[in-house]
Formats: sequence, C-alpha cells, structure tokens
Amino acid sequence: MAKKFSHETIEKNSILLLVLTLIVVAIGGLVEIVPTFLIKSTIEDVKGVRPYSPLELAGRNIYLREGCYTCHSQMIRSLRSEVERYGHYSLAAESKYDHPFQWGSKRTGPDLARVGGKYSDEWHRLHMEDPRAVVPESVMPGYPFLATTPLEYRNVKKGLTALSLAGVPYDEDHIDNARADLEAQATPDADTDGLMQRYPKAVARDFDGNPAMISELDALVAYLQMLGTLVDFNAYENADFRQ
Amino acid sequence: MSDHKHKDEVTGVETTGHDWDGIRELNNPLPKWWLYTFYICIVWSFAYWVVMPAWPYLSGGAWTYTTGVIGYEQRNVVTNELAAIAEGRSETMLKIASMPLEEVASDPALMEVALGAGKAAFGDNCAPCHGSGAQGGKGFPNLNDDDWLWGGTLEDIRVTLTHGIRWDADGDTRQNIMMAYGRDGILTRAEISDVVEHVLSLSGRSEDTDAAARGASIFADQCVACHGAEGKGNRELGAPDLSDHIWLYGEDRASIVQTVSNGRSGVMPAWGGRLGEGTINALTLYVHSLGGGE
Amino acid sequence: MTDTATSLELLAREAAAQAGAHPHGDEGERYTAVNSEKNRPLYESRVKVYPKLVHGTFRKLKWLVMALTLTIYYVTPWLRWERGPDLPDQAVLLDFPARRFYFFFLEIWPQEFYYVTGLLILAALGLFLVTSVAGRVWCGYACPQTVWTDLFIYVERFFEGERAARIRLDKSPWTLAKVARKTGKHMTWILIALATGGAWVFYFADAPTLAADLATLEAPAIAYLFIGLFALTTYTLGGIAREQVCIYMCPWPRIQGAMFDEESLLVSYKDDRGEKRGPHKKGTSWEGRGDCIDCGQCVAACPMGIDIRDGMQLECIQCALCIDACDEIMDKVERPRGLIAYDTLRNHDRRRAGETPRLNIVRPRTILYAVVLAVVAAVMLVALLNRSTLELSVLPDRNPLFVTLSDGSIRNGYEVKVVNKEHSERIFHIGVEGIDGAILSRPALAGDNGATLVVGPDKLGTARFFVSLPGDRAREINGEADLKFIVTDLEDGKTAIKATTFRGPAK
Amino acid sequence: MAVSGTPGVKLPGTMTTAAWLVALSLIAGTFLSIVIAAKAQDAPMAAHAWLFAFALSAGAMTLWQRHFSATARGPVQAEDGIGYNDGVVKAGTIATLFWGVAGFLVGVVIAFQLAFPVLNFDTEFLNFGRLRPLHTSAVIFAFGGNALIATSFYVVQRTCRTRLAGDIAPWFVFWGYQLFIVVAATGYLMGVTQSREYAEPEWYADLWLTIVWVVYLLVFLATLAKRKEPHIYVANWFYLAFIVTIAMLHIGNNLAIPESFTSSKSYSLFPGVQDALIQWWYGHNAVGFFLTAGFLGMMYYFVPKRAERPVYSYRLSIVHFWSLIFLYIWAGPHHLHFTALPDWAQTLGMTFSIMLWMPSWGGMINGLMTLSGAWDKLRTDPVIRMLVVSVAFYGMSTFEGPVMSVKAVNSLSHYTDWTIGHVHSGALGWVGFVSFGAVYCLVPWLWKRERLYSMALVSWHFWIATIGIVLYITAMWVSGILQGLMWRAYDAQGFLEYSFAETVAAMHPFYVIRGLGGVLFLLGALVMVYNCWMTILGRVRESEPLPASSPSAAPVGALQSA
Repeated sequence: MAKKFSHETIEKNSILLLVLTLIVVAIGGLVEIVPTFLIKSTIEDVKGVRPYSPLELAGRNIYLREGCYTCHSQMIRSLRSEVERYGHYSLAAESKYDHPFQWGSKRTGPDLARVGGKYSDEWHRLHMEDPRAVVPESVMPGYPFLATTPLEYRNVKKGLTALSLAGVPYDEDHIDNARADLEAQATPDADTDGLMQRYPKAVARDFDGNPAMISELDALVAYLQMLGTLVDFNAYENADFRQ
Repeated sequence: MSDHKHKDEVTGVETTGHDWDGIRELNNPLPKWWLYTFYICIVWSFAYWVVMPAWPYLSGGAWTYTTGVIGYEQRNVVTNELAAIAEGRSETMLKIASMPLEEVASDPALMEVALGAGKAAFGDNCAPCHGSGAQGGKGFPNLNDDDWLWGGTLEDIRVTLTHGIRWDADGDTRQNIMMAYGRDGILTRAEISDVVEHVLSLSGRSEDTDAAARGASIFADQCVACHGAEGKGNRELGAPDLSDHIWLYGEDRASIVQTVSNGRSGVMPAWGGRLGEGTINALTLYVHSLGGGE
Repeated sequence: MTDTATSLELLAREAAAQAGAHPHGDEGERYTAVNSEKNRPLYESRVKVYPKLVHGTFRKLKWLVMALTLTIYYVTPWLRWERGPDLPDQAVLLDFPARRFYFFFLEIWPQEFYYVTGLLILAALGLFLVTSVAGRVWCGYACPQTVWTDLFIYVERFFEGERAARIRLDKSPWTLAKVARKTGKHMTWILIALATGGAWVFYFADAPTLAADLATLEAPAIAYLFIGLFALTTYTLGGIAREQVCIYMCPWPRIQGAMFDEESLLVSYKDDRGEKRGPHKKGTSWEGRGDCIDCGQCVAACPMGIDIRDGMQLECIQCALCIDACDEIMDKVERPRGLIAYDTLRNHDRRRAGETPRLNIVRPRTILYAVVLAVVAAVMLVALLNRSTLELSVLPDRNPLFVTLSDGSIRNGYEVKVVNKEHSERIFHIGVEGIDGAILSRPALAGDNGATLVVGPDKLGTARFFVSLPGDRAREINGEADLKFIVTDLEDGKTAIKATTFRGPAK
Repeated sequence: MAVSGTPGVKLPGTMTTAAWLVALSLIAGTFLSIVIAAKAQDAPMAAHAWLFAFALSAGAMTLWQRHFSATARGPVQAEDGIGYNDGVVKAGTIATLFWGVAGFLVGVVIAFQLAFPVLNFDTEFLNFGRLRPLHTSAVIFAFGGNALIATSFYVVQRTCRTRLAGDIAPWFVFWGYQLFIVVAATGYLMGVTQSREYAEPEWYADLWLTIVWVVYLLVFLATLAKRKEPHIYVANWFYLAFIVTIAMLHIGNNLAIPESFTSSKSYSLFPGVQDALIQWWYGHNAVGFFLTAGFLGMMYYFVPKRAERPVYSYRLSIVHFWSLIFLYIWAGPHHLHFTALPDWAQTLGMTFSIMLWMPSWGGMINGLMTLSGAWDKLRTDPVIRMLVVSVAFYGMSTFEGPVMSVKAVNSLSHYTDWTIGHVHSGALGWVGFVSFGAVYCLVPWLWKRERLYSMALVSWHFWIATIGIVLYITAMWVSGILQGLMWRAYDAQGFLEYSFAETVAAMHPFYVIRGLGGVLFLLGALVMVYNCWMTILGRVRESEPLPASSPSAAPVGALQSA
C-alpha cells in the first residue's frame, strides 16, 4: 500500500478505487455481524419470552412514535450499580422478538427494561398526563393527548404478519385473532382465555382508567407494564446465561 | 501541467508533481511518533485479543469465539461482585430480616444499615408514586404525616408493604371498597350534596346547617359502617378519618362530591414477592422514621 | 579570520563553533533551525533541539513561574486544613469514594459540581482573554508541558553541559563518561517523573497516609498504576517528545493561534529594524543596515527549534527566551534592546507608516471577554455566597419542605449534626428558639432520650428532629420564619447556635 | 431535438433520450404516488404520498418547461473553458445555510426543553421525542449532507478539470435529496419513525434516498471517470468512500418489512441483539463516513486551497485513508459495551476504536501541517481560523472517542451527557466549522464576488460560535461525568446514594448553560447567513479594508521570504 507505484494504479482508476474501497469497508461489518447470527449462545436459552400481544405491540409502536428511545434505554448493563438500581441485567433473549430493538443510547430518564409492574396504572396515567405532578424533578414532556386519542388498530393484523415475515413466531391463530385479542386485553371482564393461551403472562385490564374507549394510553401502559416481566430469573443461575 | 515536478517555494522542497486546481502535494515522511503510536495501538490490541474474548471462528461445524486466556465474562464479574456484597452484608441484613423490628430500631448500627437500605429501595421503588421525599400527591398518601389509612405502627406498615392495597395478585392484600354512590345510583345528586355538607361539617367547614343535618342521616345509613359515627375512620377497614385536615383526594367540596359519587380505590403493589424480607423490613423502618410512625 | 578580529567577530565565531556548523563562518546557515520551514522535511525522524541557556528578564520570570507552579503542584497535597473529626484535614483533596472535593474552606458536593463547569468556563474565557492580549502566555510560561520540559532541559544541562557540549556529547562515541552523564540525566528524569506521578495521587487520598502506604508497599494497586502511568507520561512528554507535543499533538496551539489578532502582543522580530541583517564589525557605521547581526543566538535559545525571524509560526510557544538572547547581544553591540520583543502586528504596520507604536489592549474583543468573564465570575461568586448555610450543622428536609399533620399543624424535619471536638463523650441538649409555639420532637423510634443527643469523642453526632407549629400559628408566618437551633452542653453549658428556617404554606 | 453550441459544452434546454426517460419515470412516479395516497392506511402516508406526487410532477414539469424554453437560454457560460456546473453547487450552498439554521434552531429548542420541560407544551407534534430526531437529522443530513453534496460537486469538478457528469442527474440528486429531507422531517413531526437513531425515516423515504444516493454515486463516479487529471485527488478518495460506504450502511441498516405498501409503518428485518449491532454498525459509521470521511474530503480541498499551500504529505494521506476506512467499520460495538451483546464483539469494538486513533489523527496532521507555511493567515483571515479550529476540534474528538470506547471509561460515560458533549465537540467544532469555512470560501467564488461582504462578520461568527461551543462542551462534559458518578454513587452502607430523580434535578444548571451555548452557536450561524446573503447580493462592506490582501497587513514572514 505504501509502495508508491501500486497506489498510483489505484488513484488513476476510479473503478478500482471504488471496488477496493467497498471491499475494505465491507470486511469489518461482515466479521462482526454475521457470527452473531451463527453463534448459538448469543441468544440465551430461557423460557417465558413470547412475542408481544397485539395491544402491547400497539403500545410499543406508540413508544417508538413518540421517540421515547431518545431518553429511555431498555438495557440493564451488567454492572453492579445498574443491577442494583433496575434489576437483573438484560438478556439478549429478552429482546429476541424486538423489531426494532429498543436498547437506547441515552438515559435522560431511567432505564425501562424492567419497569413492568413496578408502578400502578394510575401512576402511569398521571405521569403521562403531567410527569411533574408525580415526579417534581422530571423533565419529561407531558403526553395528555394519549388518553384522549382512540387507538387506531385497523392494521394490527398486518403488523403481526409483517413481523412473522421477519421471523417472529406469530402463526395464523395469532394473526386471525389479533383484533379480538387486542380488544379483549383492554376491556375489563372480557373473555381472555384465548389471549392468555396465545400470550402467557399477558395482563388484561382497563389500563387507562377509562373503560369507555381503547385509547393510545391503554396500549402504551399495557406495553410498559409487561416490560421485563416475562423471564422468571429465580429459575436460572448466572451460568445459564453464558453467551 | 501535472507531471512536471514543482518546487514548493516556501519549503524549497519538490512536490509530487501533481496539481489539482492549484493544489499541490508535498510528500513528507510520516511523523515517526505517529507511526510508532499506531504500531503500539495495534500491538496492544493483539495482546488484548489474547487475554479477552475476541474473535469468532468456525470450529467443527459450529461457530464459536476465542474466549481469551483469563476466562473473562462480564456477567460473571458482576454476579460475583454482587454476591460478595450480599455476603458482606448478609449478617446485617439477615438480622434486619429476622429480628423483631423494634429490636432492630433500638440498635443504632443495624438501624443505620436499615435506613440506608430503606432509603435506596424507596428511591427506586416507592418514590415514583409517593414522591422522592415520600411527600405523596393526589391519590398517593404522604408518608411523612401522622394520618394512616391502614395503620402506622411498624407491623401495620410492614403488612401494607408486603401485600399491597387492592393488589389482586396477592391473596392477602388489603381490600375495601368505597362505593360509587352516584355512578351506581345509590344516592341522588341532592343526597350526595347533603352528605358532603355533613362531611364538611365534621371538620367544621359546613356553611349550610340544614343540608348538613339532612346529610347526617344519610351518613348514618351509608357511611358510618366504615367511617364511624363521627367520621373518625377505621384503620381495620382502611377507612380514612373524615374529620381531620388530611385529604388524599382533595379537601374542596367538588373533590369530595366526586369521591362520593365515583368512589375511590387507590392501588399499591404488593412488594412481598418482589423485594426480599430484609429490604421490606428496611423499608418499613425507613417509612416509619419519616415522621408518621407510631 | 585575522588577528584584528573585533570582539563581535569573535562572538560570531564562538557562536558558530557552538553550533558545530560552518566553523569558517561563511554567511548565514551557522545555526540550523531544525523546525524552521526551510528544514522541516528533514524530521523524518526528529532532529533534536539543543536550547542554549540565556539570561535575562524573561528567563528569570520563567524560573520564577517554574518554581511557583512546581511548588504549588508538589506542596499542595501536604497542606492541612482543619475540618473536624470524620472529615479529612487535607486542604485540597478530591475524595472520589466519598464524592467530595475539598478546597481549603470550600467543600464541593456532587450536586454542586456545576462550580466545576463554571471554573472550566472561566479557565477557557481567561485563556481567550490572555491570548488575545498577549498570545500564548499559557503555552510559554504555565503549561505543564513547558514547565516540565524546561525542568528536564535544566537537568540535561546539568549533566551534559551547555548547548555546544551537548551537541558534542551526542556526536561523540560511547565512552564511560558519556554513559555516566546520560545515565545520570535519565535517572534524574525518571526520579522527577516518579515524583510527578507520586504527587498526583496525593491529591486523591490523605497524603501522609498514602505516602507511608506507598513506602511500605501497602498502597492500593491503582495508586502504583497511576504513578507509573504519570511517570511514564512525564518522562516521555517532558524528556523525549518535548516540542513535538506542542507541534503535533496538542489542540490548544491551533485554537490559541486562532485567538490572536492584529493588536495581540506577540513575541516577534522587528524586521523593519533588524533588516538588512548581517555581521557587524565594531566601530563601523550602523547606517544603511539593520540591527540584526545575524549571530543566531535567538535560534540557539529556542526550545522549539525555530527561527523567530521567519515570522509568526505555528511552532512558536512564545516563551520569550529569544528576547533575552537577543537583548544580551544588543547590549554587547550597544544598540537598544527590543529587536525581538513583544509587539503587535498593527504596531509593525504603524512603524512602517511612520506612526507611533502604541498598545491597544482595551478593544471590543478584550472588553467582551472581560465582561463575560466578570459576569461568569460574579454568577459563581453569588452562587458561592448563597450556598446553603445549613449544611454545617442543621439540614432542613428539602423534600417535602413541610408536612401537614392531621390536626392541621405544620411540621418541618431537620437533620441536626453536632460535632464533638473534645476527646470525651458529651451530652447535648437541643432546643429551638425564634418562633412562639414551636414544638420540638423526635421520630417515634428515636428512644426516650427526648431532646438530648449523646456524641462520642471526636465524633459527629447526627439526629433527626421535628419542629411543629399549630395550624393557626403556621398560617400567621405565611411561608417561612426564622428559627434557631441551640445546642447546649449539659455539663459545661457551652452553646452553639445555628440559624435556619421554618417553612409552611404561603397564604 | 436540436443540439447546438460549442463542442464539449452541453446545452441545457435540450431533451436527450435520458431526459425523456427521467421525465416519464417522474410521471409514472406521480401516478403511483397518487394511487398510494388514495389507498393510504394512515394519515402520514397519505400526506407523504401527496407530497411525492406534487414533487415528482413538479420535476416532470420542470423538465418539460426546460425543453420548451430552450431558446430562452444561451449556451453555458464557459469562460473557464470547461463549463463547470456551478448552479447545483450554488443551490446546495444555499440549502446548507437554510438547513443549518433550521437544525441549530431545533437544537436550541430541545436543549431548552430539557432545562424547562414546560416548553414541550404537552403537544403531540413538538415534544422532545419527536423534535430530537428532527434536530439530529436536520444537522447531520440536511445541513451536513447538503454541505457535502455541494462541496463534493464543486471539488470533483475542479480537481478533475471537467464538468459534472450528467445534465439532469446532479439536479435530480439535489432536489431528490431535499425531498427526502422534507419527507423525513415532516414524518418525525407526525410520529413516523423507525426509531433507529440517525436512520429514523421510514421505508419509503429510505427507498427514495437509495435511488437518489445511487444517482449521486453515479454522477460522482462518472465525473471522476471523465477527469482531465491523471490522478484522482485525495479529497475525492474521501468523498467516494463516503458516498459508497453510506450507500452500503443505509441499505444494510434499513432492511425492513412494511406493514403494507400503503402504510407508513415498517418493522426491522433483524431482531434484538443483531438489530442493535447492525444499528450501531450503521450509527457509528454514519459518524465515520458521513461526518468524518466526507468532511475530510472537504478539508483536503478547502484547507490547501484557502491557505495556498501544498498538502503536507501524500504518503500520510494514503496510509491514513486506507487505515481509517478499514478500521472505522469495526468500531460500532463500542456503543454496546456491557449490554447483551456478547463480550467478544465488545472487545473487537473497543480494540479497533483504539487502533483508529492514529489514522484519525493522520487527517488532523495533514490538515494542520498543510497550514504550517501559512500560519500568519490565521491572524488576517478568519476563514482560515475557522478551518484550523475545526481541525483542532477534529483532533480533540478523535482522541476523546477512543478514550470513551475503553470499557472502563464507557461504563461511566455511556448513557450520560458526556456522550452528547463528545458528539457536539465533533459536530459543532469539526463538522460545523469546516462547513462554515467551506461556505465562506464558496460563496464569493461561486457568485463571482471580489470577496465576502464582511470579514469582520466572519470574525464575529467565529468568536460567538467558539464561546457557544465552550459553554456547550464544558457543561455537557461535567454534567455527564457527574451523572455517571451519581448513578454509581454508594453511601457508607454500600447502598445507591441517589435516586434517579435526584440525578435529573442535578442536571438542571448544566442544561441551562448548554442551551445558552446553543443560542450563541445559532446566533453565529445567523450572522453567517446575513453575510452570505449580502455577498450574494453583491454588496461589500465599505468601511472594511481587505484584510487578506491588504499589503500593510502582510505577515512578517511573508515579507521576509519575499
């Protein structure tokens, strides 16, 4: 490379320069990315992780839409202070059905990987309406419109179908019942047997305190309340999570 | 133009002979320190790869990676670190978990750890509802004051913490119902207005004695079972004292009307399964120490 | 050269001999400025610079600054400052485990860390101001790189002699004497480097304790690691890399270079006075020529290896040593000093235009910097003066500020810290004053010792107290009222009073 | 179609076969857009489809009009004998100024939103979560991207001594890119996002950008191919590497499955850990190739050109070019230290980041040493000042980067404002200043003005922006470290000392200082816009001497060597 003559060849031939550049920049990505698909231990073998229920998925889409990832991570790093503050370090398996991932890159607000079940629905409702009403120090924007906006879920089936194409194990049963499952999960006293069978550990209730309408807040709170609740860590040793 | 060598007039050195839009190039050697630092970084990386998990490779048909000579795994590092801390604290926390709370409270050394642990646990588990200073908010009790729905002794607090309030997942959770007298059609609007007037009179704030008197009889029918004849409440049932200055859902007339009409049923999670016994006890002592403890 | 050579010619000859170049004294090229633009392509591997020792105002100033900065650096961790028991008595301490920064009377808590931002901004603005007034003063005098390099060169000179001797030594074959000189130099450098790294770690722990631990090999491994790291860095940067750090690695020269303007005082060669340069025979006329006798002393003195006469250069750290070197010569040839001096570009133009040179330090830019600097400093000062006065002994609860009790009374919580500086256990009575009807109480589990607090010898006693005020009284104070905590030693009756505030709802 | 004019100089106003094909494609695209708009599943998709329909039809009409107004135009002005296509460069320069101010403004808004959350106004469209991608995309892709397109088109023509390849294609690249920006930006406000940082636009915007980018690559490559210089100049290596690598990254990171072709929503093809790795493979190299390689290309032209000095070392440029582009790609995993990404990948990310240090600094050395013979110009030419300081900031951030990639440091710095400060020392200091410098060069050159309207205003811009950067970086650096320390602070009993809310409260003063820094940076940019606007209008501020060419201000050294 440092040999002058050979480099003159490259810099006199635009196509050669292009091709060599492309080869040089392709190597790093290939060597790093491809093996993560091939090395089995990359995704830990744990029970409990399931695809999102339709309501949770709708909530997740709202989470993405509002750019929550710009301030909240969903990744508890394997460091003492994080495990003590937020709970067990996150596993790769816990986000194996996440398209896209939501690990985040900045914590203006706290990590949310295990926020599920930590606070009441009522708290979430107040917090979304006016964060400073419950956390005076908070700098989070208020999202009062979520509670008043009906959830748009005409396309929920298409969402599940698209995800199944990307490899999430939604089968016909899931897809056909998507709308019904979504409604059942947000409605008090609905028949949730099918939902529970398809989405174990799903919690069905009126999340936003307004049973008259399935709002965006219903979906978002349903999503937040399930985060990090699927794996029973008491059933595993650290050695089980060897990557 | 571009192939004859050109001498740079400032340095007096020949350029490479190229010329692009008046830009020429010198061909100074690489600074030695630069090159050597580059080499050092590369050598260091090679050494690091030997020591740490680094390179993926195909072995016997399955993909794996070099694990490094010291067997480093970050997940083991943090697990061991946490185990060591738990070990170092285990005796103290075990005492806090197993000793009667009053005894813990009378031992300054234990109490220090308990309050420290309690404060940390409170900040991350309780503060989101009760506030970072436990000051509470509308619908979330202030834990600093001396008014307790379910009792303010150490044992009362511990039970509430462990089983929560209206937390259906816990069979022993604290349960009661404040009925929605308006929504469920038990009382008419006028009756509610009267009963609220009576409630206001309990704390000396009634302005319409006639209405209050009418409300008194409704109160006697509908409310005394839980709140008592004088509205002093009942901690066994989690019924608040209506004669004092502390109003969880607002002390103004409209708020009270809303409370009577729609009922109230605040929820607190059961922390029993989520936090360890020691932490629960530490939290109990911490909450008790805030000022309302009895 | 003839016997009738003037003293000046002798001087020139001596200078040439020192440079080891062109002993026969042909015109120019007697000294080589290795990093001058002319010679730059040579430093494929760097050509060593052998700065000559000069004497004069700036050299003295630099010795002074060096002595001062090094003293501050090495001595500061050993200064003591009495803060009472349980608190470190080191005047300047960065206590990372406890997350406290101590600086004499100041104690910075993590929440007050924004002072550090303020300091950084002040430092940056200060640097901007100084640089726009007088160029790279920081680089030339106070930068650790400059100070330590200067110190290392001093050591080098001590072992290997003056410039000419050092050049000779490096060219000479390896003899025992050379090995001894070189070993002496490097050993001293290493010792200085170790002391530098050593002093650094003392800022982070109690210096006497750590020193003892270091000596007995009982200090934490991290301390040795940092000493090693800093020693290595000091040795490499100060001894080996020297001017290359300023030329290549440090971004400050670029930014500072951009801070100059036409009115900035910069070390510069007055070419209008110096040119046309050339050797000068004593007694001959100075008519029709410049004052520069081309003796090369300015080049020999330069630690950066440049020729100041080439004009403004990236490499110049403005250490002013060439000024001293030139002034010495000007004295000898009986011309006025200041051929190389702090000068502005505008003055250069003014002289050319026949105008009187003058300084223009007060100009929009410097005013702007000074104003911003003053504003930031004032903001910091106000913040500093308004720091909570309660942290020393009485800390009122911040959150919540007050609590409404069921009977309508208002209660405040306070953390009371009592420092017992005597070496015996004492019993204190705590009381409050200043608000009628205020009632002092303690948390239910605090035991039945009421308003007394027992504090062990040389210890800090902490207790939580509540002060409550009946509702109607609380409404009267409307927001807040002054309250005093009074601590009385039950034995000898000594008291301490701390003023604080009682807060309640505003009307 | 009649073709006339001097040989070698193409006439606009004539429609070649290619132009007909483009026009037909635009018309077909318009119809497709209208169909999608009619069947759209959601409001944003409908809005965007109409936007596409409008833009594509406008493009078709422009081509049409260009054909029939051919007689109204004279032959291309070819006073330089080559007939450089500078129209598109002019447009790109104006777009750079426009989007720069827009991006900085949004940055200031969101900075203050963090200091004073009431500024979110609790609305759907203007909350931090939606504005933050708007800010990052506006500054990186709209401001930076236009600066890169404009300068690359300028530089490649000059250094190849040939007119830009294609007649419609460069304009297609320019307008196509603006359309992408508008679609992306309006999408964010409507909540259309993939939630992939710096790759937020949804699938249809990504597809459109792919088309635009491929045309960009072809234009650039074709111009290189028909160059009149035997050698390809180093700036063009960097520009080419930037274009081709961004194409690779963009396609790789945006592989997604849309809900349907009439829905604005898509799902990433990759799950969890692989998705994270691919995203940061992209994210880090958006920095590496968009914000570094591309702008190094800019530096390699404008620094030697403005300083009128030869590039310092050809050899260094070869070594650092190839090592930089090879090593950069590997550094992505350092964004995922201590996460669920396997340890081995983290190791690679960290070690390659360290090895990247010197190759990055190679660019700094070449830039600064190129200036070493023209150091005196720093005092007289504020544009040079800007370029020099930008390179200094480049050096600082490319040192800070490897430091932050070390796992021990990263455990503290990650997720904190330190990262934000680091990014901005690169973005405001390096990318911002080198672009400002290039714009200040380009505006008088392109509009054939004697000089800028006012050099004093350039100085003002420089000083204001520099103080802004100082405020910004110091605030974020300290707040980041403080945040990291508070998160891992333990009390005497070994329990976490601070709740998260307390750490948020501690950030407030820093957020205010940062916001003020942003205001200063924005003010500086407004001064620049005014200055450039007056220059374009042909005004010259009369009270000022011509600093750079004033003989009285000529440097001592220059006099000496003259």
